[in-house]
Amino acid sequence: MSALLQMRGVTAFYGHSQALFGVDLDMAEGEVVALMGRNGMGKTTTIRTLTRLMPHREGSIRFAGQPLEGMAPHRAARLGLGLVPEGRRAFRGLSVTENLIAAARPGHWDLARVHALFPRLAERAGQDAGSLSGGEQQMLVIGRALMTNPRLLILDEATEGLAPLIRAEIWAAIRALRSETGLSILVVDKSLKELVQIADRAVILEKGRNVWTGEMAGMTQALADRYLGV
Amino acid sequence: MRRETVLNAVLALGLLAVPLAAQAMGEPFIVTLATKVAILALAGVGLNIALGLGGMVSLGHAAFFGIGGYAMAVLAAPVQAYEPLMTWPFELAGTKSMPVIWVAAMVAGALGALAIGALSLRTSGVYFIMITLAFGQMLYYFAISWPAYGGEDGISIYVRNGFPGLNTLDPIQFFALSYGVLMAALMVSWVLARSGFGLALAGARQNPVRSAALGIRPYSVKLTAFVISGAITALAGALFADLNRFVSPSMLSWQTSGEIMVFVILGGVARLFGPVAGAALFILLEHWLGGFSEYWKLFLGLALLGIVLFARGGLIGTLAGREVAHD
Amino acid sequence: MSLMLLIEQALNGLQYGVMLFLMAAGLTLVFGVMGLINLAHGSLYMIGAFACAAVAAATGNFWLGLAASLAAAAAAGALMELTVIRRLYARDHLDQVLATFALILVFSEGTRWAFGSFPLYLDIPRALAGPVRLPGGIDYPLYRLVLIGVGLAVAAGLFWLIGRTRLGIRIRAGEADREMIGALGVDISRLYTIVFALGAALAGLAGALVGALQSVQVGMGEPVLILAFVVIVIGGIGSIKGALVGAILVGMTDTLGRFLLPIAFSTFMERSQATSVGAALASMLIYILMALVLVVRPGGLFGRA
Amino acid sequence: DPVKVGMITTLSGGGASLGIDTRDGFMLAVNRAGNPDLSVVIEDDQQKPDIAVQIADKMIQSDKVDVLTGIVWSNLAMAVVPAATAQGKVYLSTNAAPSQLAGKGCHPSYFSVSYQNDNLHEAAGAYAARAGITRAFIMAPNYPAGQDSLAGFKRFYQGEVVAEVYTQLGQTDYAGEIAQIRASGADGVFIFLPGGMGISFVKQYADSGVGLKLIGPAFSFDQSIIQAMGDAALGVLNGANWSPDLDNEANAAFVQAFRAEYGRLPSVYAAYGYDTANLLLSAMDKASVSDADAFRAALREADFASVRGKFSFNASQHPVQDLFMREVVREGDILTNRIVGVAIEDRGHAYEDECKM
Amino acid sequence: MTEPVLEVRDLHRAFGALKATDGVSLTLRRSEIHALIGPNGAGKSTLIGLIAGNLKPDAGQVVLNGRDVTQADVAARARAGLARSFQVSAVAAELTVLQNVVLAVQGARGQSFRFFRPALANTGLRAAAEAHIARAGLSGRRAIPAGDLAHGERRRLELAMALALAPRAFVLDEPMAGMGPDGAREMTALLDDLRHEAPILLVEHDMDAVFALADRVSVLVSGRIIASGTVAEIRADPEVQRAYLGEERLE
Ligand SMILES: Nc1ncnc2c1ncn2[C@@H]1O[C@H](COP(=O)(O)OP(=O)(O)OP(=O)(O)O)[C@@H](O)[C@H]1O
Ligand SMILES: Nc1ncnc2c1ncn2[C@@H]1O[C@H](COP(=O)(O)OP(=O)(O)OP(=O)(O)O)[C@@H](O)[C@H]1O
Ligand SMILES: [Mg+2]
Ligand SMILES: [Mg+2]
Repeated sequence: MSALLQMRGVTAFYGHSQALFGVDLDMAEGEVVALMGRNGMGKTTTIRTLTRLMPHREGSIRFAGQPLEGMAPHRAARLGLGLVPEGRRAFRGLSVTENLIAAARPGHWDLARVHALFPRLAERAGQDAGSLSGGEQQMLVIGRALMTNPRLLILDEATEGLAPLIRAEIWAAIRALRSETGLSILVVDKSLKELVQIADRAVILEKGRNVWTGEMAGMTQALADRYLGV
Repeated sequence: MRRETVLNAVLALGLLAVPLAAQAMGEPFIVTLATKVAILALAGVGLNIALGLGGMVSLGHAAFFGIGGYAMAVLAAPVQAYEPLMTWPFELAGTKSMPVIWVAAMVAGALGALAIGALSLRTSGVYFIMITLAFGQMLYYFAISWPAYGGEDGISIYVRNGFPGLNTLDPIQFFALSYGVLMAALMVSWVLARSGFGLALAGARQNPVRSAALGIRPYSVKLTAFVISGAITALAGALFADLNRFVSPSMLSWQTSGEIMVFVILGGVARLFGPVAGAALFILLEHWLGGFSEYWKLFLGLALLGIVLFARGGLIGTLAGREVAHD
Repeated sequence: MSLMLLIEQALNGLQYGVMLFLMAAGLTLVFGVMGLINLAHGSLYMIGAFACAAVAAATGNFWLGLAASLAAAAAAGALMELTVIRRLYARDHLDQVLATFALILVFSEGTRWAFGSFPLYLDIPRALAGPVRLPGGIDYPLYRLVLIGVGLAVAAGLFWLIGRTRLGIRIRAGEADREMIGALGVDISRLYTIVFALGAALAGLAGALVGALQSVQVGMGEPVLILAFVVIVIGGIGSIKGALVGAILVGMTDTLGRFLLPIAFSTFMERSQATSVGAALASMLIYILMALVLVVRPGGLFGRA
Repeated sequence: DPVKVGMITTLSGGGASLGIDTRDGFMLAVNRAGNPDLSVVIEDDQQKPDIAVQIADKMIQSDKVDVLTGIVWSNLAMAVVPAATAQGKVYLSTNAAPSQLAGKGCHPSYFSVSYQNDNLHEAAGAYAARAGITRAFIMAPNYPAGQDSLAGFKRFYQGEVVAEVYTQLGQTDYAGEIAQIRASGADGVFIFLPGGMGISFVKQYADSGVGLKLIGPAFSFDQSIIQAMGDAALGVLNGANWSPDLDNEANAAFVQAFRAEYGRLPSVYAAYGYDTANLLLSAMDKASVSDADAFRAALREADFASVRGKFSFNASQHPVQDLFMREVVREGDILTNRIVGVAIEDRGHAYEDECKM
Repeated sequence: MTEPVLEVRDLHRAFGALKATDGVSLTLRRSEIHALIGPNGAGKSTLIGLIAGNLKPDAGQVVLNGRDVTQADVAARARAGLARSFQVSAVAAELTVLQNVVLAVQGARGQSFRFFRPALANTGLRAAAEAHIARAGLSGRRAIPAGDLAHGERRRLELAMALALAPRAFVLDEPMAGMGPDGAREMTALLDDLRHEAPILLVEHDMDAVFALADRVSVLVSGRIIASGTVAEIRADPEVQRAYLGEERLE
């Protein structure tokens, strides 16, 4: 397995207040990594620097062999970053189908496969994304990211607000994704129980710093208690 | 002390000191110019309550500015012509007294804002901009073809109206009056912004849905602010008419609305002294560049462009830093 | 008043409406789709007219002038987007208002600098000059009929572009969430430059086509700008169909209002006074129309409220 | 004694061409005279009344001018003139001369060098019948100057007015009005549509093929505008008190000097500006500006060679002059006006009786 | 049995052809937590919108404390004692946490038209607001603009603002969403406490929380309530398992 992503000592600021104090994150091709931590610890910020939605100040970020410093978000995305952002952010005013095809790139995932994964999206194909239920929007943005056929799928709280049944389906889909297509996945989620079942490794952040990195199997109850409050 | 507070003090004192110095040096026109700044800033203070505090981007504030101006003309013109203001249903004389004219202008402005606001606030965003513009244009075209008050030609009030105890024809005394009114309006605006109503207004601007869920009707809050805003801008209109001793439909034109808005944005939206800084800079540029080239508006445009692009948050925002008080 | 005259006036209203649509088309694109308030749209319209007049005068060929108007306006638009507008997407509407207000001054005085203060000569091409006889015996200027055709073609083209193409989808996605469409791999900056240049070219086209009928002079863009805003707001922002319907509604209201109101008033007023009062009311009519539409439908006729 | 003149005129925006011609005509005379006692300050009023008022204040308070001049538009004149004359300044009008200032509002310090606003419309009205217009369709924008113009036309018009139409100020599309003209049964059309409005109308009118005789005041068919109308303007009649081909020595010299200096033909505004400056210079030779009464008396004499030939002031200090009818013609590359006849001789204005001075 | 605090009677609401709410009736009684669960798009948020007044029903009634409020607007219902939270956090982004909550307290007390007294200098308002902030676990973030909060913190602010209304009934749309495990635990404890102040209609997909808290559970599917009962009854209902819970929850 080759290195897909390498983040080293990344720091980042919102105005004058520092949010990241040196985050390290490595991923190999085909790996599933869980990024964990309590609320406000810097998970989303880490993802934003990776996807170039905000600049980092120190440290380095390499993806697929390329340094991402100073790269525009769309160029980084075309290297194979597929983002499912926190807070959904479906394109309001566009229909469900338009949302899906807006940024689609050719590859394994197409409209038919996404519809097979989330039949509800086929039923709502013509509806304005802004009027979908919360969960429907969540499915839509996952589908939207898949339609770009990324090498690394980034899921920031992707199952937030989904019904247990759907959540189970999504986890199943993710498991299938990794076994069938070898897609790499970086996942942020609050449900440790489900993460344990699919992630290879975990990275835990606290106050913008790495506090624990290791195999998922090595995640003890004590660790979870201490850093995640489980 | 916060930097913005210092800056505000500098602006307030500067606007006072410059005309005083000019008066001492025998440059009465500078006094007139400063009076114009004070009055246009006052119009901006009015707009800033709607636009800065309430997020209501009105491109129709010339309507209130003009209503104030015409209120002055309607009251003062009959005196000039030795005629009563009206004879039916009862006889009423006009007046040349500024305080009376001011009250009339503010009441008229408030009523106008109530009517226009009540209808316009059904819309939001760009639609709001355009519907306020529409009402402004209606008044503009009405004034153009209103023969009783000169139509497009407007109407001259040859002698400035009076204020008890002052000689308003003296530029420096009229300046003092305008300055005093401006300071009073700034005070009102400051108290308003910090009050419970100001907080409700901020809530209604930033998240009307949430405000409603907290039991605060965004519509009523915004309409109230719009009426206050209209009244202050109308007062400025009355003063402006007195400054020029002349009223015409151009006070009601959309360009006037645009200029008042430019003062506010230039100075810094929602900043207490934003309109003062904006009006001062704009008038200064206009005056200075005007003597510089026939194509001075080109340079005015470039200067404004530079300010928007590189001085974010307007003059005050740039000079005083971005952070707004969170005390 | 004869029925024929009424029909002709209705046709005039339609024609005026389509002309307004031509002016508004570029604005809808930029304003409705990119969410940018561009007060300088009228300046691009002016640039188109001036380019056409200058080139037509130099070459004696209107069609070369027309091509020049498209090119000049598109170039001005692209330049404007690259240097100024792209810094404004993330800002609120107010900064856009101020910056594009400043651009009006720059463009107007710059044009005056380059072309002088006197109106330029631009006439309709010889091939399209003069009236043709319509069924029913109405003599109607051919050029105006052609304008109707061009306006409808532009409407259809835009409708297709925005509603049916992936380019259109992406533009609209960019309006909904610019950051997100970028994060999904779309070069939204370049896309916006293209769209802005396209909108500018449409403004330039309108300037040249309409300039042949009207006066080509500095400041010609501002009244048009206000009308174009009125049109797209009545129709509902972001809707090409709305802009077309709004334009025709405004054209009809204005033309028929100007025609019929004085007649109506003269039934109970002295003639001179009736024409004056009727004309006064007619000049307010489209604003009254806009206010009515917005009070009843706060999001315009075809807009999302 | 030195005289300082403040010129307030429109130098930017859509109406700039009129102000620029006014300024250029005025300065041509000033420069030709080379009188070191005469100095001029010029400012742009942006065609806004409030700006004009402020410039007037500035010129009076800071520049300490003795004479004001240059305003193009009536509404700006109404804003500036009464206050200026009340402060004892002389105002010489190079163009705008509204009826209020000619009648009730006349003032010893106010002189109109150009005309009274109604004059050119009166010329058109007086001549229309001779041009074969017996059933006239008359049209103007709906604002005071427009209303005055229709009244002025009707004052001397002998025929029948079949329709009277007010358009919107700033209107650019006239298809509706043209359709009304076609249906009206008129045999001629009088229009007063200044600036861009006139250009739009004339082009659209020519294209409509209606083809009835068109008549109007000179401002709508003046040198600065007809080039933009092109051949559509050919043959249009317009009432005037000046024309580049007016046959007198002063005018020939003026036209030639103006062309040499600025490379274009002068307009009526340039002619009025030129006359105004010469009037002022003539008064300076006779009296000191510090003696207001003597200076005004010197102005009243109008002892200068007007490009209009005959020129004198009446009691209200407005010109008494011949009004002509001009026709737009093509001379080589350019369009210009040529006189076709006299409309009214020695015309003063209609408000003289109201002026108590 | 006491009269219900909140009662919904046969509500209907359609969006075009879609019947988002199709004859829903339910009650909320004193001191109870009534959980409303159901698949995504079942119509839960729509129902909350109808209860809070953001949406107008096609038919049916909403009764609060025995008063029919169907015709009242959102603000009137809030004043009458209805506090709602939003599924997607809705806060005034430029105001600080404290200002947001003061705004809420002031709204609840009907003091929004005071033009002179500075809002934050009003110790009564401020003390009340601080107490609610502390309860929602945001004390340390009091002076931060709401827009700068991390996602989870914003959810807490949502709750603090609902608390500040001192309502007669809470209607909460997914308060746990986006909260970490510890946050969810704290929230569970807080809601457990809260029910004694005012009953809660709770929409939530976090089944741990629902099963721990709810006195009663109603299951909404396609705009209709298909089952209603205690936690045990609902967990055992095969229909509910099929439509919503999935096999995982069979344990
Ligand atoms: N737009 C912003 N401006 C200022 N500070 C911010 C902004 N967004 C986040 N922060 C701060 O940065 C820190 C890290 O936030 P981040 O969103 O990365 O946390 P997170 O781990 O994703 O939390 P959560 O689980 O709540 O989503 C927090 O302290 C937060 O307050
Ligand atoms: N304004 C609207 N126009 C059209 N359809 C709508 C509108 N609002 C909601 N819907 C549809 O109504 C249905 C119910 O939506 P609602 O938001 O109430 O679901 P929900 O139960 O809250 O789902 P979730 O658990 O995912 O939040 C959905 O299918 C949604 O697409
Ligand atoms: Mg996060
Ligand atoms: Mg929901």
